[in-house]
Amino acid sequence: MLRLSDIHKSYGATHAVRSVSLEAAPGTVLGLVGENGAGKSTLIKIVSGAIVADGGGIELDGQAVVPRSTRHALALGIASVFQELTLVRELSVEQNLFLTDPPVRPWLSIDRRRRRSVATEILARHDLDIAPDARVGDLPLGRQQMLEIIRAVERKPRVLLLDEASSALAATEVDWLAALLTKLRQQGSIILFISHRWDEIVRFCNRVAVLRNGELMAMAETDKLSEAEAVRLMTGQSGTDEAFPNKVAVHGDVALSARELRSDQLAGVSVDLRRGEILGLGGLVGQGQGHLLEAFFGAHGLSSGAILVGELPLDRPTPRRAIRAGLAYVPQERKTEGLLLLKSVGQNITLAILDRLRTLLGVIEPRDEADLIRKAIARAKVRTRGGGELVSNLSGGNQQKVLLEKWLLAKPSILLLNDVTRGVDVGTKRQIYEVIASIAREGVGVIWYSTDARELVGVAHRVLVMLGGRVSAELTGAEVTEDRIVHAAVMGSTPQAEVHA
Amino acid sequence: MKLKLLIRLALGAMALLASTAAYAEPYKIAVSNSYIGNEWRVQMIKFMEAYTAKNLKGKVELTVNNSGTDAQKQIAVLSDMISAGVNAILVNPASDTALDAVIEEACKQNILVIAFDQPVTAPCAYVVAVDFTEIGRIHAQWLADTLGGKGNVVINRGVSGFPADTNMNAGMTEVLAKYPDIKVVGEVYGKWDNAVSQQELTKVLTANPKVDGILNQYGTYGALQALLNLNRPLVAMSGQGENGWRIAMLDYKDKGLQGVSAGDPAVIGAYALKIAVDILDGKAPADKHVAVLVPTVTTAELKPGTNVFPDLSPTLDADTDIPGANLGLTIEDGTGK
Amino acid sequence: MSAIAVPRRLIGDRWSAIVFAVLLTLLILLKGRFTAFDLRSLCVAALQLALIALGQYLIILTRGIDLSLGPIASVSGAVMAIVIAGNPALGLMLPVAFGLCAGLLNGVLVVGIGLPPIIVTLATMSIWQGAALMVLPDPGGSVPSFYQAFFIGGFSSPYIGLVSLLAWGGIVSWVLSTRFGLNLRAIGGDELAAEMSGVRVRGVKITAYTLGGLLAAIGGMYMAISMSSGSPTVGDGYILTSIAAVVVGGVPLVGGRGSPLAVVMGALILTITASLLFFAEVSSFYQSLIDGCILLLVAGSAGARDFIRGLVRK
Amino acid sequence: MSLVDRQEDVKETSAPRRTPGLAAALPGLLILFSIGLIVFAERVAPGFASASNLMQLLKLASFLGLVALGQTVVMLVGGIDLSLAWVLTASAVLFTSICLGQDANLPLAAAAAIAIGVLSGLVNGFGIVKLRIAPIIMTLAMNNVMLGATLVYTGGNPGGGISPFIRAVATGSIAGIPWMVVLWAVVAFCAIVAIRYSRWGRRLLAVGENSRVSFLSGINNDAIVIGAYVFSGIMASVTGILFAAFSGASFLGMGDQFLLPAIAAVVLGGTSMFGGRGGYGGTVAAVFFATILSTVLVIGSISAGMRNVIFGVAVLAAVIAQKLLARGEDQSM
Repeated sequence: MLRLSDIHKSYGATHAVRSVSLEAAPGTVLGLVGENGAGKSTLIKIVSGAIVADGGGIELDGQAVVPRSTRHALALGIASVFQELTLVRELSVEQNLFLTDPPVRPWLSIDRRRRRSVATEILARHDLDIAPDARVGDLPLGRQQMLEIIRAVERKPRVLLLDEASSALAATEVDWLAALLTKLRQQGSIILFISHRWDEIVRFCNRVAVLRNGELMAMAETDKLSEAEAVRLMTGQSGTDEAFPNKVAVHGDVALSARELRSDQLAGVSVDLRRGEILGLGGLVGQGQGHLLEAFFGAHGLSSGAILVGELPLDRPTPRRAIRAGLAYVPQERKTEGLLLLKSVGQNITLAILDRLRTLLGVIEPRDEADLIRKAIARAKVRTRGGGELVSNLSGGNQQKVLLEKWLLAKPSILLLNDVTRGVDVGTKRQIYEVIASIAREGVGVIWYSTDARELVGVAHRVLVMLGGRVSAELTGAEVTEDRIVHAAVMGSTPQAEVHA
Repeated sequence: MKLKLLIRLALGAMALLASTAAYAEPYKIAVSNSYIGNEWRVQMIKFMEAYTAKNLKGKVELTVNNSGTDAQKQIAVLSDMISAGVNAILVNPASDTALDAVIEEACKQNILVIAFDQPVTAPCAYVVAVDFTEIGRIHAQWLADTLGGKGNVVINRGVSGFPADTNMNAGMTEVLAKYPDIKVVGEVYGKWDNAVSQQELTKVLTANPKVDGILNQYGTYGALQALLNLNRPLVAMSGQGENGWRIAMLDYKDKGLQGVSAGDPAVIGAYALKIAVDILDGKAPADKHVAVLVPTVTTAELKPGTNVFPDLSPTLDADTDIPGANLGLTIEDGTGK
Repeated sequence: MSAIAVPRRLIGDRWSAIVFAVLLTLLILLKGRFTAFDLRSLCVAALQLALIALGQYLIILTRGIDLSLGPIASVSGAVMAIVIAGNPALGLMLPVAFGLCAGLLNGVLVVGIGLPPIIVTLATMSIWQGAALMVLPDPGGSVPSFYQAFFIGGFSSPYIGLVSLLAWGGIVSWVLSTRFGLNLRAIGGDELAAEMSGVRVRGVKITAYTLGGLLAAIGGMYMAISMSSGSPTVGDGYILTSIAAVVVGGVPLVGGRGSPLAVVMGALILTITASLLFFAEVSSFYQSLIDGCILLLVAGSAGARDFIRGLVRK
Repeated sequence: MSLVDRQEDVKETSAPRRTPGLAAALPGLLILFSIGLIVFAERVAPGFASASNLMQLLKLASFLGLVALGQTVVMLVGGIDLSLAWVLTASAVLFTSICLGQDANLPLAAAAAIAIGVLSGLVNGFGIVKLRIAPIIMTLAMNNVMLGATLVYTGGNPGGGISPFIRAVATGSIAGIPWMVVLWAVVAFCAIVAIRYSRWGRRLLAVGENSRVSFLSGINNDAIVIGAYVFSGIMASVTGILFAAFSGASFLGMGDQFLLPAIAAVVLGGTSMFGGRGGYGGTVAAVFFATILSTVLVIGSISAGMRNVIFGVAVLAAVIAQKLLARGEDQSM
């Protein structure tokens, strides 16, 4: 039995968690839901030892425990998996699996042969098809996350914490996780699970706790809580699902076209994008979708192929040239590709448009810039103390808004989105859907890669499904359904009869 | 693979031929210098090359290597020289004791080793060097006499941790100890560099309004610049044989500058070379420590064109000979022009 | 679905070995032969640099840097030269203890207080430079020649030098093959991830600095042995060279990668260039020019290959 | 184009407030330390703290300050420049050899000297950016190349002379303030403003912090990094010219004394060696602090070894104090 009582944590004047009490019996998968900033992650981090609570107590099997660090928590039988992976990318799979307790020989050297055999056994037991000597950084994100999960499971914890641990998993990989959790539940583990995907909560959890503004709003059996009710509890407003905006039909000219793009990751991709169109990219994780977007933006080297922006060819593209041609690219990795974490919100927002700021002898006019930043923050409803605040102080969702606003300020005619709603709460997602829909209505062409098929169905006019570096299916109009996307992603094409129906 | 073997064989045969001829003339003499990044060392090497070209043509094959301030590297280079089978090694050592083992090894292989400029402690090596303590004594004695035995003095030392610095300083303090009215008000480390001397002396001068004399191991030109920049009176100074210092002694004579120039001459390398050839010819000097007299010049003794060169660079060492050595070199031999 | 990633071998250590082999071949071609005597002088000259560079390598693995290793070597050599003639046991133990303490001090300042390594070690560099001058104002002291014969071998016995060099490379390789070594790489790869995975980051990092100090001190002892005396400034030349040897060995300064043997190769490469310059009979004024060019060639060779490939592809 | 269409419910956000980072806290602290040292020195050597004396010290500091500006910029992009020692020397030597003591030759001589800095910076930048050579190796090698080139060019014997005009700039003063101090103040002001508030400064800091982010934001990383090394080369050349003028001649090795102090000043000034954080204000304060400290050590008649020890301890004390001051901030996030 895991029992949290009256947990408090505040940062300055902000109460991240206030007076939360909850308990979970062995064999429970407890889902924690709530918007970003609702306190889920803070709560999980307190249990995992990453941060220490200001007040309140944790009890595990009747014993009061105070995890002081992740390592201490592990010793107490609490293992955790976070959205930010804690694998060392430079090291191999087996090295990561046995980072702290490798098998050693009498003279203290690591016994590589035994490590290999045990690692192979573990990977096989968990049905994970990766080589034990593969470098973790070379694995697709989904595989890395699976590895992270089994590493935590292999520590045989009493309590397993999964914080957005499924965010990078593709559909088949989610099935894998479901099977794993079921097994753990049967073994009597206690699992705390955070996800933004309601369908996963329903599927994995037998109980669910709803948090809002750091407070526990409700605690219920999952099957007794409807989605609409959960959303109402999370947001404090009524409303269902992500409430996708209306799609408006498009008749624009071709804004962007690509012919036979080839590289080490792309096997001949041709795409046409019209003005005002939202073109979805789908498929399993790591089938070249991200590389395609990066290729348009000049961030992924092509061996052959041609790109036209409107009528003009984009030769030897670099991000600089691409931006001049009217493209904008919002990368997937917010913290390593999108934002400068040591810089302020304002400096991040204007980074891509430095050329267009009013300057005097190269020195940026401070008032002009501050005005621009203030407006952008207001428009995007970024929760911040101001443009001077460090962007790393913001919550994930607010960072995402800053990142999006940075590119919207560039007033692009073509917007490339790389899974921008990953790990983002429902409220922010809804805002993102609306703003993208509205700029598309203004004539901007959007290519939107998402790992969430339902999201593609909700936002895209047309969907290209990719497999193995090429487009395996194109779905338009009424064909855009979750089933078909998933089918094409796995099978490589849609059922013939239906395509021509 | 066969080609490589052939090349190797050919090169080996050449080396063998070369080594059979090793004991006859021309003598193969290798010079191992340590640091090369200052004017004095460069001039030293130029003098050696010029002396070879002028007086030892066809008699000596000279190779020069600069290994830097690192004694370890110099040990490696000396090993290479032994391995190359030279007849004599002239070494300006980076350390007086560090090279002993490799020098002993060279002696064992019948190679003549002469340490010049700085001494080494290996007993089998010849040493051709000035006595740095004596330079310090000459400077300090001159200053004490000039100041009439009383006044405030600043000492501009070299690089700490090097014997030349310790020895020159020992000579200076030994003499100054005899004059209780001379007070050392400051001690700086000019690192034997004009630019550093100027900076460090500027610091000590700003803190001491009354300074009557400056003893410089080196960097006297920089010391003078420090006084000029601060608009301070030109006090009595000592310095080495730098041309710039001697020019200044002439130029500022009327403004009351008094000075003495006495130091380690850059021709010392050429002198060591001369002695090396003498030994290889079978005319070894009686003592393994060849004393080198310190060329000393006061303002009255300056003669433009002989021991001071107003048209040439201030950084040159202005001594072209060592008392009693008769090397027959001119200042142009040291500039290489 | 097939197995996804291919094992990627690091070319770093192989590349530096190839470069060294090329330079060695060049030297042998220039010189016509390579005797036991040459082998001994190369190994002994590279030994001190290799030791300090190995210490530097452990620290660079954690994404740190240590500018104080050279001066630590100076102090330990000076202490050894002063003490060992009178008291052999103390003469061997005192420098070792000093190295451990000096390294620990760096570690505590960097990890315990959380100061940037470059500033901390810049400060301790100055402190140990000063301390060396206070212990031994001039080169001096003496190390009996027995130690030279025993630890690095005489001029006719090349193998002790070679064995010492390989042995220290081997010892550090062993250190890296332990759990400590794995954790060190993990920290260099991603400190936060390592911490969250349960690695004792602070302990491991402090240990790395301590071992770095120890290796530097042993390097200083070898210097004193090979010079039969101590010198207060002898380590200064290794402040930057030890970093250069690590980098030439193919280890990136951002941590996590490389192998100890590659570092030994780096030390050998930097040492052999002096011999190359001598045997190529390069005029003395051109020596530093060419020395710089060789360094560039060595360091740039891997990059140049990629760059030219890139040009050709375009 | 906005995330939300309705604007009325948006609360006005507070005015931008810069979080004072370490870089902001440190300069003040170093200046405070320096003032303490001056007060101490005045007690030991009365008259030390006079305006004219302090101006002389500032003049000395200005040369280090100028070189350290180049090093600051390079370290902001995550690099290091070890070649500045001999780039400085080579420039000084070339300058005097062309100038020959004539004002008429000044433009040509200055242009040639600065060309050295530009050229070496370009080569450094090219090697680092295109050939991916580690900066520490690239610039170390460049230092050797410059040393060799200077020796070959001069035959080890730098000659020529300083023209009266540039000599007046380096040694003269106006209204009791040395021209060098005026020059340094102007350069420092421009540099601080440029690094903090200009496009170039923003790009510099962006590349230094995360080159992937800056690349994806359309910044030409290669140009910025190469530019930083060129800038550092130019600063070394300019300092070489001025320092030769100050010394009245050029000497071999005159740049060596600046190398480690310049790096020390930059890191002590709070610029991260991994790039992306810091600025020139901290460097200026650190240069000032280091100059005062070394002067106090000189006038204190302390042995060479002890001077090194005290210098090291003082640097440690300064960074530890900075850390303690900054601790309060870290918790407020």
